[in-house]
Amino acid sequence: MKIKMLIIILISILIFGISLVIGPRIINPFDMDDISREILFFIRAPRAVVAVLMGMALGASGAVLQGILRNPLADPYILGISSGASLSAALAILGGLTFLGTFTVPVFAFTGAVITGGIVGMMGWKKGGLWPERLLLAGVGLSFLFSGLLMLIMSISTDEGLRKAMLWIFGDLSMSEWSRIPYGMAFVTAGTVISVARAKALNALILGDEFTHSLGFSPRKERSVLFVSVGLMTAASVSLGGMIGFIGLLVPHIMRFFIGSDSKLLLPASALGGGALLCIADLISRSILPPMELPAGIITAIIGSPYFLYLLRRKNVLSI
Amino acid sequence: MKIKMLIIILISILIFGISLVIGPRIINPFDMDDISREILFFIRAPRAVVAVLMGMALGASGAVLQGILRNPLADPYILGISSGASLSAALAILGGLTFLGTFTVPVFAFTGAVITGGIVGMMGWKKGGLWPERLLLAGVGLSFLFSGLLMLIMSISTDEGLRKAMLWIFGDLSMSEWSRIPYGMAFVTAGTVISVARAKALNALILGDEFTHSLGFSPRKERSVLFVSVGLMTAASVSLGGMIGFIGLLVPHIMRFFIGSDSKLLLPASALGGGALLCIADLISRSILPPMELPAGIITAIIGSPYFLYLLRRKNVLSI
Amino acid sequence: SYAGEAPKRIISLAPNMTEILFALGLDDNIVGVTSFCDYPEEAKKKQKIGGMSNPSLEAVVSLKPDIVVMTIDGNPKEFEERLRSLKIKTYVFRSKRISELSQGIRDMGTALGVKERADLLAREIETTINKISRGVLQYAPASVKNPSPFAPYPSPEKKILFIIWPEPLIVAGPGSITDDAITIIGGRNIAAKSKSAYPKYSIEEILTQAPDIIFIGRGMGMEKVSQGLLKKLKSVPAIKNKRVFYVSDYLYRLGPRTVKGIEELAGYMEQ
Amino acid sequence: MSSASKPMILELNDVCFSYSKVESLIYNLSFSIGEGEFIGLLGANGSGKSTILKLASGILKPLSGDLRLWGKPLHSYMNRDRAKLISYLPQTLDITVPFTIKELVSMGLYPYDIPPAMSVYDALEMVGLRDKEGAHLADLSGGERRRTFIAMTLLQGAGLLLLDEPLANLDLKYQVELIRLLRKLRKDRNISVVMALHDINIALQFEKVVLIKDGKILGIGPPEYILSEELIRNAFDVDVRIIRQQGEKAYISYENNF
Amino acid sequence: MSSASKPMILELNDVCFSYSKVESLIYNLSFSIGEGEFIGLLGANGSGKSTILKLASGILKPLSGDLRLWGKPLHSYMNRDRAKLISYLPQTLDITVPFTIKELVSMGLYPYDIPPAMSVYDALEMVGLRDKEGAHLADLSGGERRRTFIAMTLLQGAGLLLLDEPLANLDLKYQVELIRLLRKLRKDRNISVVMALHDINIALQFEKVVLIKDGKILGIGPPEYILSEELIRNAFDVDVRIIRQQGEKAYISYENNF
Ligand SMILES: Nc1ncnc2c1ncn2[C@@H]1O[C@H](COP(=O)(O)OP(=O)(O)OP(=O)(O)O)[C@@H](O)[C@H]1O
Ligand SMILES: Nc1ncnc2c1ncn2[C@@H]1O[C@H](COP(=O)(O)OP(=O)(O)OP(=O)(O)O)[C@@H](O)[C@H]1O
Ligand SMILES: [Mg+2]
Ligand SMILES: [Mg+2]
Repeated sequence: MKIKMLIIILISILIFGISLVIGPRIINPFDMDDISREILFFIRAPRAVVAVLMGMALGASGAVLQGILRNPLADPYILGISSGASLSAALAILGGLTFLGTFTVPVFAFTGAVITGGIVGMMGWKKGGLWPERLLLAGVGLSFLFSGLLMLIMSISTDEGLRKAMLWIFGDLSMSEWSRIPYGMAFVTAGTVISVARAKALNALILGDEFTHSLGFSPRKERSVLFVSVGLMTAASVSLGGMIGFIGLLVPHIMRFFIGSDSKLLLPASALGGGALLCIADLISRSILPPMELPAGIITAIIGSPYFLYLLRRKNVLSI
Repeated sequence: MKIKMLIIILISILIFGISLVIGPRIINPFDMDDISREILFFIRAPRAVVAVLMGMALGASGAVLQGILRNPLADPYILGISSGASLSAALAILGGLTFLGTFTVPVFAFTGAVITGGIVGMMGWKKGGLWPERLLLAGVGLSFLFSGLLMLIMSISTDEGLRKAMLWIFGDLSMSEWSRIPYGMAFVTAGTVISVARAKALNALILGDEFTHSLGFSPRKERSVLFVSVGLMTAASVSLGGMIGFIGLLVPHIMRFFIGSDSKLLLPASALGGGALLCIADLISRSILPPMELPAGIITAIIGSPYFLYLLRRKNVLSI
Repeated sequence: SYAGEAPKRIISLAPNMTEILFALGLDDNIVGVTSFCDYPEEAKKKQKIGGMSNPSLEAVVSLKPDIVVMTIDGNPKEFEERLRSLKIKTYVFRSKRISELSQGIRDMGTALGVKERADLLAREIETTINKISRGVLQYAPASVKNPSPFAPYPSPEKKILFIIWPEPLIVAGPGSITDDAITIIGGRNIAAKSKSAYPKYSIEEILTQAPDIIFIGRGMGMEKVSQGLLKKLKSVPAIKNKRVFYVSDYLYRLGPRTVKGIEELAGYMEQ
Repeated sequence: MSSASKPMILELNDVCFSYSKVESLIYNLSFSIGEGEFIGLLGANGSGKSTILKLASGILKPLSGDLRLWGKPLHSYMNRDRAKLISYLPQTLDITVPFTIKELVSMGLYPYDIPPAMSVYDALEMVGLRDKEGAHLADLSGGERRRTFIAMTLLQGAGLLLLDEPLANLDLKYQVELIRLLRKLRKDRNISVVMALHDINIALQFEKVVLIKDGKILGIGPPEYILSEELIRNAFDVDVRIIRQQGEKAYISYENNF
Repeated sequence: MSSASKPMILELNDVCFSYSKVESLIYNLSFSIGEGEFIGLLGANGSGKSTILKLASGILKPLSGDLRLWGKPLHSYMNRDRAKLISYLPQTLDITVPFTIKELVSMGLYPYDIPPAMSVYDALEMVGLRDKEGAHLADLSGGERRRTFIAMTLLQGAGLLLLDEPLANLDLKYQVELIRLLRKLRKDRNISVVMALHDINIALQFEKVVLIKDGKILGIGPPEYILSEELIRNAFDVDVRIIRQQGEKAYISYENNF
């Protein structure tokens, strides 16, 4: 297990390194002209960092949510957080709001995400605790509501606006810049650290509330802490680069095939795996059809799914 | 229970009737001019019928799938059937194929759906039976793959194609015409009838394979029969009018709040509820902002979700 | 068809169709337009029949049109089939490029019985475009004189990028009206090698290709929204030399006003 | 009572089974269940009792060997017909199902178009759950949960009941009542029962006991012979003392073991 | 042995509880658990045994009344500190969890930063599951599943064990071994145990028995007094015969009831 984790860490670092030098033009880091330097430091580096952060946030959140909701189909977007973020971001775009400059859309997305997370939490709350099944259904319900409203707004606004808002939702890493990274990094790191630190509690929650209590955790408190940390991570990730599918749902399953279901290993592995996958997907999406860029989420799904299906065919399924 | 079912049936019929007379112009069925007659018989009637058929297919399929996959998040689209249908339809649209006239897109969609269902079935098959968890993950994996490919094609094709394909995916009932209805009706009716006829087996499957066997059903056979009938229903519904969210996932939950989880009641209720909801959503979508037509899926989500969330707040959650 | 006499009741299913119909003087014959038809001013007063991609069949039928005019670029094909199955006449405008615009207008004029006015309008468009491209040719090396106004200019000097939307970066690629316009004004669209008409474009590539002029579509607070992108591109000549221009949206519709859009771009070229 | 005189309902001949490819679990197992016979299935944890019941009910298919229900191969029966002849109660119950107690119990009628004599209410009454019929499994006590499924199995009305530790979680009264009820059903309808259990004192009430060790039969016959101090030590690896009271039935004491 | 002489670990005073708003289930329940005390909790199905254990472990909060652990209110303890003092084994186990047996058992160490003396392997050894450590719960037999969770609970190393029917599904050997093990732990570490159970013959091995009926205490004290024919009839609504052997321990026969 230790060795498997080490391999995952090494591969992740390698991918990060490669993603800096490869692209529409290959950069030799030891012999750079001005443009190469600019591309490396101001375009690729922040982009790779954002990819890693988003991937980590999604992978870890997915693993946490599948555990606390006890559902293999749970992913960070199931809680409606992303629909809330998209709706709020789309409102900002369509309303032409720009009072925070380039931060406007991310800030709106983040706020929308946090508010949605709060509402889902409130709806999932009953008798002093969060109930997995309620959270799940509340998230799905709100998700439908918000994406319905988003689509409504888009379909009664001009066609041009529709396309723009849609593209934002598809996920875009190309606008990554250093200035947004500190905030994103703060939330994602905090979320990942909290989740990994609560991995034992998550394991216990998977066993059920009675065992959780007996093993020295408060099921309600742990579930709330994990929910909030997942909410903030997801919100940060959505505001960094929109919605990227696949990672939150399937990276935890892929990791489960390799290192099992113990959250102590699964959470860091899912974070690393998510980061590495999104980093490599972004690398491909910007290098394969230059000068065009493909949305990273598309490549993530296209390279991730066949591999997942291959594993599914070969290995036994572990639940959750 | 009997009375609740009766009420649901009456409401459904009422909604169907209303949806014929109300619209951008209100038609008095006892005093129609030529245009009214044309609108009633050739525009509204086929449209209402398609809405009812699609809603039935989705509601019943959702209830069946949540049962056989034992997952409250399962819906007809989770099996990737709709992504397959969309991909195939988009290919037909983008490739400009028209050799079957107005039937081209629906036929492609149906074929794509059936093929995808077949692949999911094959991937979910191990040791002579379909495994819920495998089906679920295979469906999700394929779903990502196909929608990734679809988006890839859309992003490297011309804008016009993008928009058309997108709209098709959003679900559109406005093009409904009588000629397509017989085929759709055949599949949806057959699927609904088979599902309702196998409701007892579905109940048993929810209890687990051992009880299923002991109660006189073959778990493998029943699961396969239900899977195929759901697949055909979903394929027919997608080819009738694209993807409509909400119904397959949340109508069964809404019905569970009312009449409980016994599939013998839940399946017909979900079918009726789905049909009625889509019918009324379509009615609203074409009447609320005349002459603008909103995609029916949007209205379904916007009227359905708040009601669902209200019920969720008020009632106790029943699992699956 | 309507040789000689225009149909009394026309419905337009696209904003550019509406513009052309008005330009052809069919103002009073138009009985229905889409909710997006906002030009000319009178178009807004016409009865609405819904969106461009999702017009209301009921609304169209209720207006008892003699003909429904639609475009291949934006109206669903099934809608046309559906109209025909309800015995309603349709006319489909098939032009997608600037080079096809004048012929498209002539064909439409013929079909709607306003041949003369269509000819006039088409010729006007051709003349303006010719003038612009010839004006451009004046600045070109003497060795090349291309006789056709629409053929790509063989040795363009200015590298141009037309940004549709900055975040994510969408630019005008090959096959778009904007791309045609850039060619006409004698520029070279640096996005011409992309695979689609409105590709998502690589910022790295812009840095490498170093465009001389950047056009950005105006509207929706674009000046502010684009600041982040322009900051990233600060080393390219266009920005160093302050040759970034926010232009109006004429080039998003293929119609009578398209030429205005070309003129606008050409104006910046000559500065 | 010897079972030789009665007609055989279910026969297992040389049945082999294994969950994994490497080691076999059930090896050449043969025994048969006569009409009206009550068989106690005893053995250590993991010895294969549940597996044997799953094989006997047809849930698991043997790797080799042959199972006959009323003389015909078990797997040649239609599922539904078989369900009228055999019903099986699993050991582990899933309590997350969404059904009410009444809905659950009434599933016992699924094999029938025309419901047999007993009604859902009779079945609920039998296990003392009439007042819980609208509740969900998750809101019942452990014993009440077990009784729910016992009621379902009884309602199914098969002639052969394969019950996997039905007494677990039952209180004294319902342990006694269940056995009493089964005896009454034998008198009325001549049912046969195979029951996995761990309580040797209750096993002593059966006419026939099958003692399993490592997937093989260690002993088969009347409990007086099979449940000897020696065989029990062999099967369970534990020392017990058999106490005979009033010459009739034996009681087992493990007092000195604690 | 009277418990009065020993210090009290856990005291329940006038505890009331109810799942629904209309009827109360546990009413003014008071009893206390002394150090090194082994208490058998007996009562009919649905009488409230599991509920009492959940109240005692702090999982359920009483509507009124008060619980004290080592003299301080139970709910004033930090969760983690309490987990080092009390461990609780639920009656119903969920077998769908994705963990391996070893992962499950090692969760017993979660309350500790520095693991106590016993290792995961010791705990697995104790319940005879060393060779199944990599398996998943779904692939074990019923008794093996129960033993997995027993191992986890023992590894937790608390001084007070609240065990809800831990003997259900265990074979003879492990029933005996568990009780033996608990006695050894009492000798070594002076642990106390409250165990819900249904087997009256095993309850006779405890020093103290609490007989519950309808959420109230029907009797409390040494089994020789509490498990009388009369009280049993009252609690379980069933007739039994108490047989005394060699003057020492009593055995209960329900032979004539079947
Ligand atoms: N699905 C399975 N996959 C792999 N091994 C299994 C499976 N089910 C049971 N086993 C193993 O087969 C053996 C026999 O199991 P079985 O359930 O038949 O035992 P049992 O006699 O019923 O035990 P218990 O008294 O504990 O219920 C056990 O060692 C168990 O671990
Ligand atoms: N979550 C719940 N909601 C509502 N009622 C409950 C719930 N849990 C238990 N009950 C009811 O409370 C009563 C006591 O249940 P409890 O589980 O404490 O009984 P028990 O003594 O442990 O019985 P058993 O011997 O069957 O395990 C039962 O009648 C049961 O139906
Ligand atoms: Mg067993
Ligand atoms: Mg209990």
